[in-house]
Amino acid sequence: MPVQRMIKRALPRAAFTLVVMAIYAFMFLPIAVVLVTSVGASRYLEFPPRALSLRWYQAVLVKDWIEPARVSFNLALVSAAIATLLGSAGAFAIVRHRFLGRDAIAALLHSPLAIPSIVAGVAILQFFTVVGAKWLLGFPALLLAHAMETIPFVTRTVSVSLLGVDRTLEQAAMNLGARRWQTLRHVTLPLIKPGLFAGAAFAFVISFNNVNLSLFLVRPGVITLPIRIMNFLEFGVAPVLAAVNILSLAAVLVVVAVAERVGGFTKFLYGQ
Amino acid sequence: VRELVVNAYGGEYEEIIKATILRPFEQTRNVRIVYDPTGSASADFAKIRATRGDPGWDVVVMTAPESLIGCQLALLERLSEDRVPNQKFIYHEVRNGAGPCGAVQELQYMSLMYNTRNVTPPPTSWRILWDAKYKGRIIVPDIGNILAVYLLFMAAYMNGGDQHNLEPGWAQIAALRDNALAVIESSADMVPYFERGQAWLLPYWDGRAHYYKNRGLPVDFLIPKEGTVGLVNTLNVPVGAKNKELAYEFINFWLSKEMQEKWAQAYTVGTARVDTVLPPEHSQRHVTSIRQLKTLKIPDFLYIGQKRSEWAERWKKIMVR
Amino acid sequence: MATIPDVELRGVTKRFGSVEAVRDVSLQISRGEFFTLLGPSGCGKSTTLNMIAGFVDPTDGLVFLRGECVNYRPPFERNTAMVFQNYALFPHMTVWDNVAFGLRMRRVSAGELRRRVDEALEKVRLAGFESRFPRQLSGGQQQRVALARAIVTRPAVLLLDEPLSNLDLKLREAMRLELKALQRELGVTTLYVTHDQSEALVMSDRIAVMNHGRIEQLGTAVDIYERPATPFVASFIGTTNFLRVRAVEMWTDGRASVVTAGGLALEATVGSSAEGDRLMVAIRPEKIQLLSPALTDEGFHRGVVVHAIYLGSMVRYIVALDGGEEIAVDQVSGDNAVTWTKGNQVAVRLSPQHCLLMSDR
Amino acid sequence: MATIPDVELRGVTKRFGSVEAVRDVSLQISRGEFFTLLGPSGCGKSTTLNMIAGFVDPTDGLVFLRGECVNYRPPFERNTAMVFQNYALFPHMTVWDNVAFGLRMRRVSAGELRRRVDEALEKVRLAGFESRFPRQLSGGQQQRVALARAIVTRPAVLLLDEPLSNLDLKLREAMRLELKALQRELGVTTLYVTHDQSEALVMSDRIAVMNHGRIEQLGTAVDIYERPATPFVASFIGTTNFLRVRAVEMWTDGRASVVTAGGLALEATVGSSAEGDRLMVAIRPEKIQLLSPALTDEGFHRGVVVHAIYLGSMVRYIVALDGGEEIAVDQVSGDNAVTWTKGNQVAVRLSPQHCLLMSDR
Amino acid sequence: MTGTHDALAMPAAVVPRRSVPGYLPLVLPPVAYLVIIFVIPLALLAVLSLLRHEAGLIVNQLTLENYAKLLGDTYYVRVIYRTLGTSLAVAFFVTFLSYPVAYFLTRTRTTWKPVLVALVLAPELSGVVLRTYGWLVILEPEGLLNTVLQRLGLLDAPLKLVHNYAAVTIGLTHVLLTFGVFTVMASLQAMDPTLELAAQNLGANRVQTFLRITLPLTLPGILGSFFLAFALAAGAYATPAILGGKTVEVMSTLIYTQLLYILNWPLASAAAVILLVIVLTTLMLLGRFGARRGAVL
Ligand SMILES: Nc1ncnc2c1ncn2[C@@H]1O[C@H](COP(=O)(O)OP(=O)(O)OP(=O)(O)O)[C@@H](O)[C@H]1O
Ligand SMILES: Nc1ncnc2c1ncn2[C@@H]1O[C@H](COP(=O)(O)OP(=O)(O)OP(=O)(O)O)[C@@H](O)[C@H]1O
Ligand SMILES: [Mg+2]
Ligand SMILES: [Mg+2]
Repeated sequence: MPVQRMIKRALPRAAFTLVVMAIYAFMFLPIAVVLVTSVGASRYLEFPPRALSLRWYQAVLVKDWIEPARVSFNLALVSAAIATLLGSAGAFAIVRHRFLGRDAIAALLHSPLAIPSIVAGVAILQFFTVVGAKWLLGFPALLLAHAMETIPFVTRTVSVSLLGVDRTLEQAAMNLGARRWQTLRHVTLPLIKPGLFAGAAFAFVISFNNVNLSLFLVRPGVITLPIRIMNFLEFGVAPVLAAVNILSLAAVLVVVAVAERVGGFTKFLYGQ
Repeated sequence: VRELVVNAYGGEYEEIIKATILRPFEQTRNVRIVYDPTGSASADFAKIRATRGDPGWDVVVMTAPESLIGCQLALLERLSEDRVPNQKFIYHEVRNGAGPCGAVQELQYMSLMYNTRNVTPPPTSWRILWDAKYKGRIIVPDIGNILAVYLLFMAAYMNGGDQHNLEPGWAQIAALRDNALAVIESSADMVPYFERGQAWLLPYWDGRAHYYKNRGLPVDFLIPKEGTVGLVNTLNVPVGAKNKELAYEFINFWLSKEMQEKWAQAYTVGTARVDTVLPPEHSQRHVTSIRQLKTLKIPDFLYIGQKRSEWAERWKKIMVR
Repeated sequence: MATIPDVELRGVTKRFGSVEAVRDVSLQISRGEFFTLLGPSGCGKSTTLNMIAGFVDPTDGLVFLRGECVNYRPPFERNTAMVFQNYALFPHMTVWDNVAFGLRMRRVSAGELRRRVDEALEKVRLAGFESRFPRQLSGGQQQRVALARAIVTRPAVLLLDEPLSNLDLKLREAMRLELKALQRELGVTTLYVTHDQSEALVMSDRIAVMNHGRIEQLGTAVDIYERPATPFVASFIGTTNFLRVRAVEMWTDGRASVVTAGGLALEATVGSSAEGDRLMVAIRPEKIQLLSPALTDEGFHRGVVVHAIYLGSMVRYIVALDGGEEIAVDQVSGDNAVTWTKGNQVAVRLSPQHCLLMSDR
Repeated sequence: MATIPDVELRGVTKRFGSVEAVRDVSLQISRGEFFTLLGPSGCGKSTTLNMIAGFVDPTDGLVFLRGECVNYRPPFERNTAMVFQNYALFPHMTVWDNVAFGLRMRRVSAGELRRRVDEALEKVRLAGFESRFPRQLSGGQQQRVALARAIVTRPAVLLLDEPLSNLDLKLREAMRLELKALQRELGVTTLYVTHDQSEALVMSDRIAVMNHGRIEQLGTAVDIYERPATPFVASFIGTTNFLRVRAVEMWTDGRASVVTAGGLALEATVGSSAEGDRLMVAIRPEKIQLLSPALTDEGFHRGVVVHAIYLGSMVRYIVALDGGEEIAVDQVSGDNAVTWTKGNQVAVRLSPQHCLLMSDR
Repeated sequence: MTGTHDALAMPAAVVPRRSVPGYLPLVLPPVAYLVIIFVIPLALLAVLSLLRHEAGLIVNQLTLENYAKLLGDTYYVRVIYRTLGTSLAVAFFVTFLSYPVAYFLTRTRTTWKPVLVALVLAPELSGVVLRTYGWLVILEPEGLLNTVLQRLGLLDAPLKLVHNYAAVTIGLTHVLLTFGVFTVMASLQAMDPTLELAAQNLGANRVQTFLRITLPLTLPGILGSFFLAFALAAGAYATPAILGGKTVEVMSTLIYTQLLYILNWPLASAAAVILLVIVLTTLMLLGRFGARRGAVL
């Protein structure tokens, strides 16, 4: 009888797993299309392709694509770091403190989300012109703007995590002689890792994919991957773009896989 | 070494412009060109406007409407004949259309692009866009794209109106919407529907249409019997440009006879220079002669600029469900 | 002037909204003292410790550590170590790392760190559990990690909030010895909260009995137990029989002659709070002698056993006295588990020395 | 056939990785019985409760509730109510909602719900705290909410994991009475884990003493206390003096003549585990009579007081016997707090009835 | 007792006061940063929303007519409603679909967990244009989905799944799932799973346990996911533009068109200001909702 019951108990779990797999399938549906088109041989996008070829992948592995990819990667990395710092500080302030104007500050920290980035792009370009800071255009301006744009993500996710932290743990740490930053480093940060990671990952991908802010802040010669893609799009969606997307997706997955191998990444993040 | 920053076409066209114009210019002069393919003409204009005329380029390719407003707002330099001597070889009608700040480096028109497999015989009239037989096979440009304005013009002309009397045209837009597969803003986003075989008919620039035809798509393009409207692309120099003299020299170079002939063929477009000689298979399909030019309606770009916002609102109210 | 107390509270009050958790508490604890807070659930013991550790700011009053006012001083500048009532172990660290935490913060050298952590784990009988995570431990094991984590730092002041509540008697005894040793060897000042009265009585140099946020009595174990100041203290610690007083005559030698509500005539000692007109006599069950009625003389009162409760090493008899009052009497279980049973006639002796007269506040 | 036991474990084992938390435990608890698990920290008590409640699947063995095998049955189909060692109160609900939760799940009508929740809160002395959130309560108050939340559902089986550990003595006693009343009135079967031995002895119908995941002895309170089966049980519950045996002679009447390692000649009762060649005699401190040496006759042994410890109602004397062995002797503190002091010559009587001979496993 | 009097008498009692409020060092850097890089630039642009646009040019004349138009003209009001409706729907679907995935990823012990976690990033990483192109291929009248459904005989006429609000909702839901999953996970991770056991012990079945314990306790994550998805959906341009086509208009496409093509910057910036107000109001409402249930947003 327990065996029957074991099965009976396993059923809802299996059903649940199925639902989850269905959602994953939903996530991968369009990506599968992109993947298939990326190995098409023709000069324009075909689905399904009539002939297969890896020529577009070869076409990607040239300086014209790799250089913007490098710029984008550096940009995403550094701006995510800045956003993570600033956004987390904001999250700590609004979750951990009660003060006059807290709601207003919470609103401010989230407001970059509320403006289409094309508007922010134009606004920042205009601002830099007015204050004579046009020399910032290019990497510095991109960095400043991307970090601005991604602060809300970090603030949001870190707030979520922070709300779940038992404050007596921090008290315990301070009681054991940990100063504030030590408490932060050894107790609070490890406990909010999931939120920090989520925020930083969001910041990274948002920056990595950003078109509309970058459009106004790039400088000739220093362009990002999405801008390079956009320039390409002036004459339609070419199969090479599918290859670009699949490769950058693969690159990130490889990075995660390596981090997993080397550092036990998910365990580090989400515990057992 | 002098440096010149040029903002123009992106994608596969980057190679074409580099080979056709930029390298010859660099080689004949001691000049290094920094090429920036970023941004469509509209984005470029927004950049010029946001930077009060100092976007960082010396030369930028835009279309006549942007060139005109830029000129009105004093964001662009005037390109008189003493600055760009080759200007005097450009057809006057065209120069007038582009205004004092734009040097016309190419001439295009709105063609009717169609799928050669599914649309037989080839269309002869713009009315095919309203034909119920092709319901759900038509791509209509959205008002953000100047193609939509041209289409509105054509609808007006066909129904007894003109550029300044659009009411007969407006009356046709709702029907156009109902016949359309999709209404698309960006020119680049329209072609994939052809590639996937979903759409068969589209008002499109002759240059781009020719490009896709050459790329192997089963399409062709033509000017229907009612005629069509021409588009003027211009070279411009923002007021904040660092190397204005060199910029004028560059524009002059591009407007030279040799370059105009080469460029028209490379980009599959027409030219507004009077003395160019092009092979017939090219000149038949693109506007290269005064005769062809006469058949084109050259729009009042100034008027378009003034009315665009009002039209956009009216258009949207019809299109958006 | 006296030496500076290691821990001092002056008129400390803490309000949570409308709840007054601690009211006007003042106390002084000297260096190396073992001081216990005793009191019913919710009387403000944990809140008091939290204010000393610096987790909670007093609404009013001052907190001194080693003579220095520490109000608004952050916890990490106070050199106290606390065992939290709910342990507060770091879930993301192993047992070893939990215990090592305080030493790491103090930048103790690697060798000494290892030695001291191992020693602390040894002390709480958790050698071998180093690499487990808290969630992989039983409740009592977790509590011992919390204890080890606090003592390993050798703090100036140890704040223990029911640190042994989830341990079995043997372990509890062993841990008590460790705590006493710590106090003796390092002169650690210890503030202790416990619900185990015998523990409090055995361990403490002094005890403060709290009730409703106030200190009711502060004194040595013998003070508190033998000379409770108020009926609350008398009844809270140990068991006490209260006999309502109907008439009283006080003598100058600190004694009083009393007639209880049930008509019992008694001699009693006058306690420190014997004021007002509602008085009573308190006497502990184990201070009452229980004898067979055959042995009675005039110092004895007669009664009937109405209930006999086996308490392991003791038996508690509930005796109905002739006047109708019921009192509890404790006897060592001795040779026979139970000496008397329900209905037995007995005689009780309430000696004046153990009958304490106090006001019924 | 006997009635079906309400709770039954058959050969239940639980392993966490390489840790064997519970080993081959079998027991049967009848309906309405008050059954206590006693044992040192980490011996597997909580794990056993968790398996009965259905939170943990046994690695091996079967769990029966009301005669039905419930392995792999989800917790909500078992009709047990548990008080968790760490309370597990719902932080997002008020006290009232926490307590009402179980009844809401049972779709109890609004009126009855209100009545029963109020009554349960009354029982745990938390009337007036209804709208507080758990984080606004003291440790003991939280524990009482956990208790109220469990008893309010009137479950078939009540699983209590140290439910009173953070309560003061008075409250603990009151709560015990409530639990007993519940058992009496509703016939609730109760599985109780406690570290308070006197609690276990007073409350339980039967007690299982666990050690290292195994049951060492299972019996009534008197069995366990008076006739411990193993030295572990004897030493774990209460205090016991062990005297190592050098020579023994067993008689047929269940008595034995024994010579201890220190040379003491004793009569002892043969216990159930008196096998093997390493034997010892166990005797509880309070079963030993302590007298002035003047009173000695042949049944007495002489010794010297080396230590006197005040335990409130008792005094514990450590007496060094003439053979060199030290034993603890408990005496009611009586009239004087301490009767003998260090260095006093005394006589002790170790009556054969309380000297238990057992093997030294 | 004499405690208070002693305190007055003792000269040594120097009471330290709290110096800087603890939140200042936390608040200042991000606030200063955002003020410089966001607020001031935006304000400079937003000033335009108060100017008149006439005959294609900005006239230096203060007016509220841009706002009056956006908030008064039924067409623009409908755009605002559509934006709200689509964004709310997207936020709902994102949160609804993210939750099971986040729950699964938090509780699973499968060795595939790292892979599954990493894969959640995929939609966001696959680039908006191509991803949307993929959706077109799947959803359009002769696309994969309709073809399959028709082959299976489930459909007679193709479903219209592109160039409408449904398509926009599907596309945005898809791309924003990444945000939903990770945000909910951050909340689930912090929850004590024994609370679920406690509920089941009290007779709550799995559904009840979920609804009454897990869900409320992860409310911060749910609200966080909802808000992020809402704000991102309201501001997204490419997906609505491509999947919706231009028969669909939402605030972001309106702003984009006006800013880049129609060149009516006053109207575009007024629309941006309105969008900002909408999103921040939503944030505030969600915050209130959360606070009432003990979860501060
Ligand atoms: N998840 C786990 N992984 C490994 N070991 C565990 C785990 N949970 C419990 N244990 C071990 O199992 C043993 C029994 O644990 P259990 O919680 O049942 O003890 P207990 O008798 O309740 O102790 P206490 O009185 O201290 O609460 C302990 O040694 C504990 O360390
Ligand atoms: N955050 C709070 N909000 C409101 N009341 C609180 C809060 N914290 C504690 N209290 C109340 O203050 C009183 C004292 O709490 P405290 O934790 O100090 O009690 P305690 O003596 O430690 O009790 P216990 O022995 O039960 O742990 C209690 O009545 C409690 O309900
Ligand atoms: Mg407490
Ligand atoms: Mg336990």
